[in-house]
Amino acid sequence: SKSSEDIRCKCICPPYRNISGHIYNKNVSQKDCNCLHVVEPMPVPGNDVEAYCLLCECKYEERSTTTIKVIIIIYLSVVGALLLYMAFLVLVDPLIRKPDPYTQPLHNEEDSEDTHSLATVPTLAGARANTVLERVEGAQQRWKRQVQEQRKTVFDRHKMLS
Amino acid sequence: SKSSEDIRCKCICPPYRNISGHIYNKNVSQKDCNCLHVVEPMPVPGNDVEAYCLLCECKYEERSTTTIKVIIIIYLSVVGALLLYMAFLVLVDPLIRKPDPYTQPLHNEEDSEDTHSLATVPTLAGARANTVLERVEGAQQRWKRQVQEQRKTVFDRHKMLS
Amino acid sequence: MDQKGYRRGSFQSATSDEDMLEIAGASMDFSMADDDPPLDREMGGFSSYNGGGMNGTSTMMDFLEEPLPGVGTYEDFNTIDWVREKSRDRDRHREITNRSKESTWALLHSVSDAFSGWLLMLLIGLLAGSLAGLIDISAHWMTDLKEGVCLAGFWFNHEHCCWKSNTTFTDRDKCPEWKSWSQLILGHGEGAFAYILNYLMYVIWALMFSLLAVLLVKGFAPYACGSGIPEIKTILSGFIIRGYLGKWTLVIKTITLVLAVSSGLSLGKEGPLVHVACCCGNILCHLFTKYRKNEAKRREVLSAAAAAGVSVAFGAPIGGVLFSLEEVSYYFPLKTLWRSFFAALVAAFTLRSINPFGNSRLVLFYVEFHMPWHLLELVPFILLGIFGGLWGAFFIRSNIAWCRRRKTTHLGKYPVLEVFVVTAITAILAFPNEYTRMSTSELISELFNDCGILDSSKLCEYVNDFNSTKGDDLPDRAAGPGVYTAMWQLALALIMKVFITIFTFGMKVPSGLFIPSMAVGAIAGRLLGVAVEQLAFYHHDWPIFSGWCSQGADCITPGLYAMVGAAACLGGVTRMTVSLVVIMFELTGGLEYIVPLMAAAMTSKWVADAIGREGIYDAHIRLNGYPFLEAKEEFSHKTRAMDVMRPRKNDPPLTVITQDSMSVEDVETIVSSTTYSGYPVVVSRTSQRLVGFVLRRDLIISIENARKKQDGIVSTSVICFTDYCPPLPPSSPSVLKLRSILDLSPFTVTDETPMEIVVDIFRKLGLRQCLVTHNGKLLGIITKKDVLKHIAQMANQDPDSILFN
Amino acid sequence: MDQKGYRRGSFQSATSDEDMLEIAGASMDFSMADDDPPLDREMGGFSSYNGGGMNGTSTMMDFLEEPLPGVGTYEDFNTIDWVREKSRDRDRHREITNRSKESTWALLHSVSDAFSGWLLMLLIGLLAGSLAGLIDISAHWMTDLKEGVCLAGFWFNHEHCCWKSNTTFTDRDKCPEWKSWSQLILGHGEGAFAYILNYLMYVIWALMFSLLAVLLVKGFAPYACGSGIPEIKTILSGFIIRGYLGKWTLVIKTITLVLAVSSGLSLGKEGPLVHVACCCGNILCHLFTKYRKNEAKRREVLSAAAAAGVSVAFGAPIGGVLFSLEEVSYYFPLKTLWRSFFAALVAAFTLRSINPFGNSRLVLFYVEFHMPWHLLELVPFILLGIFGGLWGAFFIRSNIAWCRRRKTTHLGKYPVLEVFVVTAITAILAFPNEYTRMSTSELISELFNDCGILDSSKLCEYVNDFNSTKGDDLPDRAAGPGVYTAMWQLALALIMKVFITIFTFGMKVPSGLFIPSMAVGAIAGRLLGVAVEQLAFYHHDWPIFSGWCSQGADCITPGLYAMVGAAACLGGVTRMTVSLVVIMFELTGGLEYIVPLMAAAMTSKWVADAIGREGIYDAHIRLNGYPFLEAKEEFSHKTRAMDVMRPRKNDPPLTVITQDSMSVEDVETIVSSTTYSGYPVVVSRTSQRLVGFVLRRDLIISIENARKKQDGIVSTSVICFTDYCPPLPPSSPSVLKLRSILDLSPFTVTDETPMEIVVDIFRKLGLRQCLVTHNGKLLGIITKKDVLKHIAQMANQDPDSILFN
Repeated sequence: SKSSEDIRCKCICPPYRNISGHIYNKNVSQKDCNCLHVVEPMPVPGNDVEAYCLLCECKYEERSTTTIKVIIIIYLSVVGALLLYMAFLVLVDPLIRKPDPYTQPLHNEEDSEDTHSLATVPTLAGARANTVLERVEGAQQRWKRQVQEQRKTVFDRHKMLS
Repeated sequence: SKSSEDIRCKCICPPYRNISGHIYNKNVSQKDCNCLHVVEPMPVPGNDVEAYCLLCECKYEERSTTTIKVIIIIYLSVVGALLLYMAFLVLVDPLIRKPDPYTQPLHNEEDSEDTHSLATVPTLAGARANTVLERVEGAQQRWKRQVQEQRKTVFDRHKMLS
Repeated sequence: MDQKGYRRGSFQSATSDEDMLEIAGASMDFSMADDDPPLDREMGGFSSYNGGGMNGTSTMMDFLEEPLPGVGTYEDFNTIDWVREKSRDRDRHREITNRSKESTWALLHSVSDAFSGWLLMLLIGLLAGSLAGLIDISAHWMTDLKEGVCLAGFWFNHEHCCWKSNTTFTDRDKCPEWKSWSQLILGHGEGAFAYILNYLMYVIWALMFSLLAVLLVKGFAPYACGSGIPEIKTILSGFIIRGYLGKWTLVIKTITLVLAVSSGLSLGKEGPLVHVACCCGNILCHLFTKYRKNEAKRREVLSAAAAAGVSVAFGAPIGGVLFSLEEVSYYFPLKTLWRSFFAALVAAFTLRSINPFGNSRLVLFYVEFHMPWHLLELVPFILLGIFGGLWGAFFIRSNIAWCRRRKTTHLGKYPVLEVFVVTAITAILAFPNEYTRMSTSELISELFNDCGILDSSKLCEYVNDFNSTKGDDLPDRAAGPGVYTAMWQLALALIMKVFITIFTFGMKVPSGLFIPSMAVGAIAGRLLGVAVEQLAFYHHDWPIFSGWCSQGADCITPGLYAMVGAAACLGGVTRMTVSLVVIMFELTGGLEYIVPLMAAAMTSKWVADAIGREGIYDAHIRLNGYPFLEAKEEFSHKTRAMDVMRPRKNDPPLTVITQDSMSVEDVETIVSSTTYSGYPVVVSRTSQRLVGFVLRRDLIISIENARKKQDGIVSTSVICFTDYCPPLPPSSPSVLKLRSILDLSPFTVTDETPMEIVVDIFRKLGLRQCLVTHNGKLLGIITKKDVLKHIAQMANQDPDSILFN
Repeated sequence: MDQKGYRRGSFQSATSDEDMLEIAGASMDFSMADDDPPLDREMGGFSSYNGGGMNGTSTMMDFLEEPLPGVGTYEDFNTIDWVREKSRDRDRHREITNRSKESTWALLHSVSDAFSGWLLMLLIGLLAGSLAGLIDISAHWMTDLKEGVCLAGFWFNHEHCCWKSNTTFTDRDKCPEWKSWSQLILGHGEGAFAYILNYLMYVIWALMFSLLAVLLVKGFAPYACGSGIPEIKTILSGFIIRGYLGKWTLVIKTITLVLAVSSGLSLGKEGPLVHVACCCGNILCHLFTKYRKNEAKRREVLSAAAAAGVSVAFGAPIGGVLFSLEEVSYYFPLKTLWRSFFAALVAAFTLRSINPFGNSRLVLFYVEFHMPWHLLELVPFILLGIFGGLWGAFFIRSNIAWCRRRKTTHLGKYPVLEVFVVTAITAILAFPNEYTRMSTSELISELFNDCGILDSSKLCEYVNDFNSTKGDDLPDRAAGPGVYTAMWQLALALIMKVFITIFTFGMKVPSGLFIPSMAVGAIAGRLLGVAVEQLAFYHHDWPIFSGWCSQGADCITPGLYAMVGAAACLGGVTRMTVSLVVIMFELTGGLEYIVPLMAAAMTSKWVADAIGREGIYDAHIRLNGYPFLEAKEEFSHKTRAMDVMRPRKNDPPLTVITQDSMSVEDVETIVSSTTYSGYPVVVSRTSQRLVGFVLRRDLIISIENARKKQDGIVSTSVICFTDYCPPLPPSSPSVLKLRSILDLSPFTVTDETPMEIVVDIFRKLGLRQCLVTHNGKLLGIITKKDVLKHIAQMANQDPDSILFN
């Protein structure tokens, strides 16, 4: 697919005598990317070819449509997932969850997973979470707390980043 | 003089068909330094000119003969002066001078003219040198002593730079 | 701490990637099963960050001296102790070296340890380069989305959409596959209604993007907002901000950066890219024990990551390394120089292989021209330098004033609304003017570009004289009507950019400053360049032009003026010097423009420094009160240590602990009645002779632990910091030996030491505190915060602005 | 000290340029005529270098506290105290700033003071660039002089001689104006006899040049020999070698460098150029009070000058700055970075305007090719890296062994004979082989060059196929007989260069190492490159070549291999990393070769480091026992300050001075019975509580001065270092107050401090000594020499090799 769609040789030829400017676009390899190969049909007679070609500018370009497609799709799906999760947190989560019992302030500890601050996982203290769900739950709780703390620092107290 | 002697445009053309290689050298400005202007007479007929010129390589070069001349002459005269002075020190100086009374070792102090070590100008100590000759004499003595010291450090004791 | 590893493996492993890795790291600790759940519980109360570092080495070290978990770690918003971290790393290194002689496995471990730094750099380069490619491609696409959509595949931007189609010479931007919104909705793209519709769509998309960005930032990672460079500078100087370089920050910053750039706000992606690269560095550090567990080593990695970030932002690996060295880093050993260079190169090559712009260049505004310049042109270049300096100083002042207002008044309460309003204003003002409508990078690219005969842009609408067929080598020409229109539009764009950027930088979306600064400078430079060009064209007989700019010669390159202007403005704002010139050199690839660039950058820096000493990043650091000890500024006041140390003259005496006469209860009283982060230990209160220094955190942990685990430790037990504790009567409770947590080599200075030397010591050694003595007696203490406050006071600033330790 | 200025003006002004300047500088001291000839006489006994520094500020300061001349200066072969120098400069700066508010003149002075650094950099750049031009042109001319002479003007070298004449394609080196010696003497240049005559003339000229060089060095400036980089590294780290950067050294080094290079010895001009540039910097420092009188500031200038030196040596301004930063400099504040860059640029532009090679390039072996390389080629590149590392390690070992032999045995007694013999051998071996006959720079240039169709060199004698007229884009071709001959000759040249360089580097002529190292690498690289090329040509069907190196493709560039090899060997010898890559990058001007260069440089450094830790410069520093504290190596042994400090366990106790109980006589006894350069001052001998530190030199000068000038100071007078001296009975002689010379802020560490921290402190703060305390009591002292000896001991080296303080 690369040879057919992802390379081009583009020659821009300005107006010359009575010939108007023209852009030529062709699927040729880098080696053949020059005026003589790309400009077809040649609008000038044989002895003028050189002068005309001197004015033209040919540029060889390559791209990868697959990379572009994949990147855009990844990006959009991440944004979509984040939006869904946000919607979940805002709309659904408060409904299925009891009121939040953790109100004490605590430090931001997302960065350090070494930090197993007990305060962040109070429901699990001393015991071990057995199901995957509970673990995810715990992690989510901890993370939400950290974000809350960050939000307080940045948006409410304006202690940082302002 | 610059335009006549200090610029050149040199085109090297390799063997082409039955024409042997040739070097062209011409006095033209940078703008005109190309095969068409420099290669004269053109050894090939009109429609082969382009192919022939493609093989040639033209290089524009500039120099300053005055700079070269001045630098070489300066350099040679400095070397000459040093040689003369060395000859003077080796041959003439010991004859016109009494034996050297200063034998105590001392530090190298050429670098610091702030250093007016009395030991280096013992004949002048306390008094002031009045004639230019004496001043030069004093400076020369000091310098000789420093060189001696350096020579001892580097060549005899091999304390440094070895 | 073994049970910590165990616990982690047992019930928390699934929560994150790093936890997964922790298991692997901790598994070798299982051999020593000293499982004690109650301690676990207690320890959890402290942020035991890095406690594992002691853990890793302790298994190799004397078991009896094994430090407690939590000892030797830091709390959030605190400064690390470089000396301690570095010597801890050296201990670790020593252990590995010693053990490498014992077994083949240990030797392998030591080799892998030595190469882990390089591997880490490789990974950082790959990740940073990939993310930069993702950001470039997505931002390009989303920017074009504001104007239309590609029918051949929605994922193509305008240029890629028209990749294959044969466009005409006059309308080279149009192609059948690309549909503007009006074409898509109305079926045609002409007329007032279509224009209004496009206008509306442009504003709506811009608002949508920016709102989405600010909501994501607010909802998931508040730390992802802003440029990030001031905070990274502070972090690299030893400050701890947990979560600032975490996973969520990385994800959200990457995502929202694209949104913010695409929304057409007056901001760039360069600063945030540095933050993104540092996040990559920090996250990848978790893979390697050596870096995960040592704050100092980790900062070396972050320095290199910052270099990789600039490298991909500007396609300038050497410039990136120098930027990291000059602007960002604090502790930059030469080993890091080499590694940074490697990381920067890998990142640049990764980005090149992704090829985001389709032309093998890493930045949109890469230029390659080799027109000579004349010495007389230095006059306009220096004028541009002065403009850049003035703009830089003006920008810094106004932006800081606005940010202070946002920080202190009710304005800061409505971040989302603020973003909405600013975006709306920007979008509404930007659309009518084609130079503000296009993305700022494209604008810069167009301004840098030297007009060839083939350029279709309005800026290149000169009165052509097609008789000469000399190809690229065009003489200076008279400006056509297009150029004059472009000049007006550029002037308007300049005014708009100048003002809107002040309000944009500091909003709660990721926002870099390089691109808007460069745009302002490039516009000013291009305006001046065209003016000089036309002056030279119409007045080539003036004496100043004769000789070098005769008729028909191509002597003025307006693109070069734009480049010089961009460098000047960037220099005025950031006060970069060498790195700026090197970045611009790498952008143009020609040594011949170094002199103009240097002249402009130097003038700009001098002018801006004359008005206000600080660059924008330092100004923001001061605004936020981060504990950053500027390494570039010399402290030049004649104060002495005694003027700065605590306690001051009328304060109560320094709180000290004696080495062998205080009971657990006494110490606990001291700890609970004060908030100091450490206490000097003296021989006795009367002699005040210094023995060492003990950190509050270590003290609390050790006492609590001893009360739990050690028999006979009660409130009346004597705490003994000496090697051999004095024999006590048998009836008394047993002695608590705490020598292991005592720092026996605290830094001391005499009270007569000039503060300039003290500042130097703090800076170069990275101290947290320093004790002050007089004739061998302990007098007081100077902490980093004291030093910063003192510097602020001496500079006639509010010392209370320093908020953190 | 005023009379010193006066005296200087009166009878010594005519002796040197600097003296002339001194008058101008000293004239403002005339206002305070405190003329005392006897003091003058006494003071002369001490090297009062830099005493003027105190002088300059003292007139502005408190008259009573005016320091004595000589106080605060250093002796030859001693280390400076960075802390003291820097705080002295800050004092000076403070004074100027304060005074600038008083009058317009003072304001002007302050502005000129601020800009003097930049002016100095400009002057250094201009001077270094000019000298480099002089050296390039003269060396080129003299090299050609060995073969013949130009009749059109004896000052033309071969190339310039044939500048105008029309040469033929086949014999493009011959022109009628240029006569070889045989042509000149015999009238014809063909035949065996002509060859022998040319051979003889070649050897005679070579011997003449090298003898002249060694005689000039020995006669006028012995310090001008060698490379100079080890000594400059040491000087920049704070060592003082008087005269090493003086006028005579500059003149003689410049002159003899040309001679040495022209004599065809296996040495280069790059290292000595750095020395020359540093001499320029040092001499120009005398023009500015700020730099003349402060050793620390002066070293900042020298760092920049070193950058300028490398910049002109390789035409690489950025590389020069990085070289100075990475390899040479010790204390490199960021301000210096910017200034170094400026100096390097000015130097490069000066050299370019001189245009020594007639092609606007700064070095002969500048190349510009943009052939792509394939990933698989990394294998040979890494092989070259391994070769470079092995060669580097081998060279360092053998050269150091040889230099040690020269230093310690009778061999060193005959430096002139040594030069004579080595030159004779080199010349006799070099002439028959055309690749050793040409100058090494030209050889490198030819090896780096990619063969075009027009090249006439034997290396480019491929079997041509003139059917394809594609211009420069030649496919890989079969090697012709010329290439095979060239390969043999190159192999012989390689062997000769490898061995002769070992004996050449370290002789008593200026000798750089860069060019021979690069030559060795370039030859090896070219050999490998041609081998791979022919392999690929004949076996293009092998699987490893298929796909990227099909028949008729131009896939292997032997010139690139030569470049990579040169980088590898240079890296192996000097252990440069980033600066090496950047220098090579600037030499080629293409980012695409950074990866091969980095791969080779990295491999080479790793391989060489595995064999021997030190680079050639560090090895020479250690050989000579200079007091250089390596900033790059981490000290990683677990010793403590108490293990290093003096006095050791069984030594007599530390010599101390008490603050207010010792008489002049006591102190004089202590001073004369010991040789320490300083003494700690304590409260009392029993308490051993530290008050301060006093330098021996200051103490001697002050006591002598007081005895002369102060009434009532006799041998029994009590010396008092306190602020308020205790009242004495009226009968006793008056008290000598010496608080002004007491350093009240000596650096202290506790005895338990790990040595790694102590080393760090010495390194980062530039200390000369540090006191050791235990619980507030003075225990001992650690000097820089102690630290160096300890490091040597820990590395299993002879601690007595450290010779200097």
